[in-house]
Parts: sequence; C-alpha cells; structure tokens
Amino acid sequence: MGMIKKIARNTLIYFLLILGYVYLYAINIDAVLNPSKEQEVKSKIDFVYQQF
Amino acid sequence: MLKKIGVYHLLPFIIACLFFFISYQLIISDLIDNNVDVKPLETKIISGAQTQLKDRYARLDNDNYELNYIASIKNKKQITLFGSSEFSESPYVTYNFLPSKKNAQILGVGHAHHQILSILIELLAAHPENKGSKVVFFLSPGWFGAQGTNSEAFVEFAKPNFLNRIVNDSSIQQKYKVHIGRFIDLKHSEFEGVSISMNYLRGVYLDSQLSQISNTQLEQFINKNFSGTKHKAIIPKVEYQLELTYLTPPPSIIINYDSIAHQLKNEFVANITSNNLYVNDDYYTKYLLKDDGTEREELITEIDISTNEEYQDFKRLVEYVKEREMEASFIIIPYNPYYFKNADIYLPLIDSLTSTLESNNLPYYNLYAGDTLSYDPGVLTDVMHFGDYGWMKVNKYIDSLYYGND
Amino acid sequence: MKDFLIEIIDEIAFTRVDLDEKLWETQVLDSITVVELAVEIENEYNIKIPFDEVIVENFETVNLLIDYINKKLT
Amino acid sequence: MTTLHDTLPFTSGLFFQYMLICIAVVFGVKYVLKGKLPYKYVLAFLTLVYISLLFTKPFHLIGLILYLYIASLLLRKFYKNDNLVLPILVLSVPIFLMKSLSVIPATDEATLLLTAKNIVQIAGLSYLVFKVISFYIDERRSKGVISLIDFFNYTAFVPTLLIGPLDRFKRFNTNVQNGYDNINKKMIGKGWNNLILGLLYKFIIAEAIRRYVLVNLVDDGTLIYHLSYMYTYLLYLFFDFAGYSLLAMSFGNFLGIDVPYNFDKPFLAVNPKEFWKKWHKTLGDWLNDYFFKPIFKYLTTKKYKTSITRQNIALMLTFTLMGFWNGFELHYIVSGMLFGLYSVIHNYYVYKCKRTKKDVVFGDMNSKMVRIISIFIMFNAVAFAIYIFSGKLF
Repeated sequence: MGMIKKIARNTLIYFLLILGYVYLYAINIDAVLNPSKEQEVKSKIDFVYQQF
Repeated sequence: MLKKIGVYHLLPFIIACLFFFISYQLIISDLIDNNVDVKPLETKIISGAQTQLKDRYARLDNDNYELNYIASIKNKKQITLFGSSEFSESPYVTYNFLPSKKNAQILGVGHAHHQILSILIELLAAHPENKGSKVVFFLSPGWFGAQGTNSEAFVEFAKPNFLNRIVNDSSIQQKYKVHIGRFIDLKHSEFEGVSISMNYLRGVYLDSQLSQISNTQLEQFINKNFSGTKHKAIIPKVEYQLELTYLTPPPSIIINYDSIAHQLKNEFVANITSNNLYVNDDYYTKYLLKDDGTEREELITEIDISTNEEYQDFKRLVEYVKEREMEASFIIIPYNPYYFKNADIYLPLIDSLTSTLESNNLPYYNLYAGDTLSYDPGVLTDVMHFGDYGWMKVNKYIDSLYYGND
Repeated sequence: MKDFLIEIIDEIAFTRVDLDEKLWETQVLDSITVVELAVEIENEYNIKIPFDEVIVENFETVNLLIDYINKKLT
Repeated sequence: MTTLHDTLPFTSGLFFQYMLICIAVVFGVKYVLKGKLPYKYVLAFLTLVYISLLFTKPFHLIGLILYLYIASLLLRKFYKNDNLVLPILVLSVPIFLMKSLSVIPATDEATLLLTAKNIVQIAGLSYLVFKVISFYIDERRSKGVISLIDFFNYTAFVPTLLIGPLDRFKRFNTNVQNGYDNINKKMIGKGWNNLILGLLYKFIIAEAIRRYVLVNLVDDGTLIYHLSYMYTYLLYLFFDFAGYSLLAMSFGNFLGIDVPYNFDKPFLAVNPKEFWKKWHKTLGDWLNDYFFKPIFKYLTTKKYKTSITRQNIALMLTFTLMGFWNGFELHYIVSGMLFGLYSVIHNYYVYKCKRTKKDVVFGDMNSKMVRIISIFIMFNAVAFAIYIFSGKLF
C-alpha cells in the first residue's frame, strides 16, 4: 500500500473512532435528538435498602 | 520505527482530531441546533383537584401524587412533612394523628433514604407555589453518617418532571442549580442514561467551575458543547394546574397530649422483655441479637462537618427555606444512647444544626440525647425510629407551633 | 507415467496440459479436482497420499508430480 | 462475584482490563525479567487466571478441556485405524449434548434435563471441539508427547476462546515455542493496526448499525421491511464478527501469537468458493480440510456415481454440517443447506464451463462486466442465506 493511501486510511479510521466514541458513548445523542422520548435514568449502584 | 509511528499513526490521529473539531463546529452543532428548533416543545400540563389531605406518599410515583404534593405545598392550610424511615403507618404518626383528631390537613412525603438533597429538589420544583408554605423537616442523624444522598435515592426521588421544572424556572437562584449539578457531576459515573435536565444541571455546575481546572479538556468540551447548558430549549416545561381543597377544622379541640403520651410510654416500657436498651422485642431479636445469642454492639463514627455532604445540603436547604419565607420547623431525631454508647460524639453536629437554625430564626424541636441520662426512653421504638410516645411529643409540638394549641 | 498423468488430468479437468504447465496457477486444478487426481494416483500406483502432501510443491506441474510419485514408490 | 463471572471475551471493560494486564505481564517478563520465565507457563498461568476469575463456568471448561485431552491421547495411542468417523464422534460428544439439549424447550419440568443443559452449555464449546478435532487429525501420527500445557494453551487461548478464529495446533505451537521472540516491532505494529480497525468495526460501525437502524426497523410485515432487515442484518453481522475477529487477532498479536485472519472483503467475492476464503475463512478452511476432503476422497475411492455427483454430494454434506454446527434449529440448518446449494450450483457451472470450454452463462461478455454481475449475485445470495440464518423468517 502506498504511503499516502495508508495515511489516508488511518486518518479515516481514527476520525471515525473519535466521532463514534463521542456520539455513541461519551454523550447521550439520543436524548439530544429526541427530547420528547421519555428517558429512564438508572443508578448503576445496586443499593440495597437496609435498616441502618 | 519512531518515524513510522509518527507518519502512519500520530499524524493521521492529529489530522483526524482536527477534522473532528472542524466538522463539529461547521456541521454537527448546527444539525443538532436545527433539529432542536424544528421540534417546538409543548408544555406538559398536569391538572386536577387536591385530594390527598392526610397520610403519606412514600415516593411521588405518578403524576397524581406529584400534583397532590405540589398542592400540599401551595395550600397554606396544609402542612407538608418531609422525612425518611421513621414514617410509618402507626395512627400516632403526625400525618395520621392530627388529621383524625382535629381535621388538620397534613401530608407526609418520603421513606428510607429520602434525605435533604431530595427534599431540596422537591421544594425547588414547587418554587412558584412554595412562598410561605408550612413545612416540617425530620432530620435523622443517620443521614449525616451516610455522607449525603446516594445515587440510587437520587434517581428515586428526583422526579424527571421536578428536574425539568427546576431547569426551566429562571427565578430560582443559580446557586441551587449549581448545588444539584455538583451532586450529579460527583456521581455521574454511577448513573446510566442521564437525562437532559440532569446534564443541564451538571453543565450549570461545570460552567461555574470553568475557571478551575476540575475536568480534562476533552470532557469540558463535551460537556459544554453537547450536553451541558446548551440544550435548555429542549427540556419540556411542566405546569401543575391545581384546584386546592380546604377542610373546615372543628372549633379548637384540646387534646390531652401528656396523658396519652404517658400511657403510651408505660405500655412501651412494660412490653419490653428481651432487653434493657428500651428497644422493642421484635426489632431487638431481628437486628440486635447476633446468631450466637450475644448482643450486637455498634458505635457512631465521628464526622467532619466542614466536608460532610449532608451538612452542606442542610445549609442550602436552610437558605432556601429562609429565602422563600416558609413557615418551617425542624425535628431532630435522636439516636438511642442505650445502644449507641458514644451518641455524644454527634453533639457538636447537633449544636451546629441548632445554632444555624437559631441564627435564622427557624423553630426546631431537638430530641437528640448525648447520653442515657438526657434520653427519654420510649421516644424511639428501636435505635433510631420514633415510637408512638415520640410521635406524641412531636404532635404536641406541631399542634402548638402551627395551630397555637398546647 | 507422464502419459497416464496427462490423460487423467484431461479426464478430470477437461484440459490437455504440458509437462511444465502450472496446474494451480492456471486453475486447471482446484481444491476439489486435486483430490480426485490424488485418488487416481493412489489407485494406479498403489501408494498412500496424505492430505498434507497434496500441496502446490508436489502437484504444481506434471514433472513435479512424477518426481513426487517416484519418491513415494522407492 | 456473580458479575465477575460473566466476563466473556470482548464484552466488557473488565475483559479489556484483563487483556491489558496480560500484555503488561508478558512484556514485563520479556524485558524486565529478561524472559527468565518460560513463555508457555506464563501464557498458561494468565489463561488460568481468566478462566478461574472471569469465565462463566470455570470448572466446566477445565473439565471439558481435560476430557478432550485424555480422549485425544487415548485415541492417539490405541486407535490405529485410518477411518476417522469414530474419533470425530468421540471428540464431538460435548457438542451433540449441548446442541441437542438446546433444542428441547427449557420449560420442561424435568430438572434433570435443566441440570444437564446447564453443565454442557459452555460458551465457546463448538470452537473448542473443532480445534481439538483438527489437533487430533493433524497430530495423530506425530511422534513425541504433547504436553497438557501445550494442549491447554492451544485450546483455551483467551482471545480466540469464544468464537475463533480457529487456529491450527502446529501453527499456534510454533508461535508458543518461539515465545518472547515473537513479541517484536512487527507483531506489535500488526496488533495495533488490527486493534484500531477492530474497535472501529465492532464498537462503532456495528454498534451504530444496531442502535440506529436495526432496532428501529418496524416489522409491518411488508417485503420492504424484510429486505431492509436482510441487508442491515448482514452488514451488522459482518462488522460485529469481523471486528471481533480483528480484536482477537490484535490481542493475540500483542501476546506474540499470530492469530490467522478470518475476514477479507467478503462482499467482493465472485463465487461461493472465494466467499469462504473471505468470510469466516478459518471455519471454511476447517470444513474443507477436515470434512469435505475426507468425504470426497472416500466417495472417489469407492467410485460412487460420477465425479460431478460425488463433488456435489460432498459439498452439500459439508454445508449441511455447518448448519448443524451452528445449532440444531431449523433456520440454521436451512441456511447451511442454502450455502451448500450455492456451492453446488457454482461447482456445476465450473464443471460445465470446463467441459464445453466456454462460459455457459455469460458467453463472451466483457470480463469486467462478468465480475460485477457475479459480485452482485453473490452478495444478494449471501444476504438471503444470512437472513435465513438470523431466524427472522422462521
């Protein structure tokens, strides 16, 4: 593979990785685009209600 | 080798980052904003008549409960009680006793882990309705030991409608929003599917912190641009249209608190056979007796007021209550010093609480006891929850404070 | 031997090949037909050809095949 | 502890943390301890840590590996016959148990059955058994002892444990014997390239397709829905599986193992034969080497019917087996047979062309054009077979 082609390919990969990470994982794009949709917020901590 | 990494990986990575920032600035942010513009949001209206004039909501589970809660705050003839696990179904609990005896309008809100931050959020959500409201707060010492509200309780009590209302209410002072946002930021890794209003409040906090380096650059960028304060426009407005209900109380009925209380206390003490801690038998055998038949022992851990989350929440709550000129009072629940042998360790905390309340001219009823000498057996049914005798003392206090009877 | 091989390849792959013509590269043989060829050789010369010897190095040309079979026969 | 023991390869952050620790350990031993600890022991130790701490059923997996080890050792020692049917059946017993049990509805009250199911259903079992079959067939005549540790490293290698790529013992063991020498600039560079592409495929592209297309398709029963589901599912499956395989290769590379590749632009294949060299290649090769070839050779030796019939029967059997291997459900089997049918049609076409010495379908058409048409037909045929595979239709 030519040098330019390889650089272009890797640039695309890194670009899509950053884009995908930000939109799929870092932010809640669903909530921004569909605000009317009811969102269920959950706590990841499984808290057991105890007496104390 | 290094050259290869530089040319084939570092360089593409840098170009990709540049592309990302440029494309974000040029296209994607526009796309989101436009998308927001084309969807005008309707105000969510919850309407109805006030029906709940006594008893308690463990949690504000549905629109009707929310409506009745807001109505309870707005109705100046009704008292709203905020508390946690001491709230029970006993007929002597204030929201049962006073309504049945003298037709008083009293609603309780909360169950275990309903702590000050959740209460503050509930009050803020009723900002337009809460000027001069009658409210009573039951402060458990355990809240301060738990280091503030936990994320699960927040999810349970900070209702989406309430958060949306707080975000959209511009007359609420920024410092309260920052306070909630700080909590969300602190616990954000513990939440799943964070809502836009939570992100907004977190954004308010982060904006207030921008001068300080508290987050990585990337995180700040993300928060500011994607999910922070930018998208307030898409958070739905919530409105409660209320029709308040007023009961006519029968002409001043005098209740002989002392004799009922005295009787309850004697019954309570007489019924205890298993221990001399003044703890009811059921609770004692269930929680205080270890498998080997010996008694459990527990000490209170000392807390540092200056860093205590719950104490910070308390100070904010007092500020807000003052600001809204509420007819507020505070009940300080004790620990059973027969069981917690070092209950005196919390005395400085209790002093700080009472002196804060005094300096703000807020009435309070302090039942906390640092040792067995100052403790009145029967106030608690176990080690931290009011017994019927305790409730009668509270009822007497509330009756005299809000209805002017002794 | 070479006549037999050329004949049998023609029968299997419908192609008449020269002694040095590349069988894999020109796709005269593929992974299916090469097995048939191996079986035919096994029967004709009464030898055993395990699968791991059915490879380009042994089967690429008729000449290579003849070397391989001769090695097997001795 | 329950959540820990759900960490299947490449499914959670915890797995990636585990992989990073493995890489750090291997590098540490290589550069700090100067390779004083033999590579294969380090590898076996790390694998054991994974199985005992993170894998769903540690004891079941270890038991399975021991069974396969002892079975193949005994077969190697006492079974001298050329016929491979019995050894393959013996080694496949766990698969038969698992796949047939999973067809029986789980609602059955028979607790014995549920317990049996629970014991034999082990993630990655079919791949493990396939690896051991190839190991047995390749090594049955080799001299010398194959130690349990080599066998364990080969069968339980964590990156490829769950769904491949299917490696071969000889190739794998050469890497293990080279040990730390294999961890070099070239291998790390390769690992990195596989890593970024694998992350992109599996966690970005496949996830985006799933989240924004696949789950949003509304089943209104129309043809349009089924068609869009068909293509979307194919793309999703490809990016997810290819991404997974790339990640397996990548972490293999970082640990010094040159895991074979599985996917290579499969949608540009012009015929079924090429397709199986480009899509799940290691499985295609496995089926070719250990199933198709022996069966075809057997049929040829027996002079069963004509050559072309023998070829087609062997092809059909091979792909039907692939269907059964995926599971004993009808949609898997039909999908496998469909792939078999594709191969038979193509094989017959090649046979006709060779025989008549001309292209019986395309005639004298421009070869570029033929290529484009072939790719188009192949892509849609694959999409349809994978759609059947998905179980959406029945």
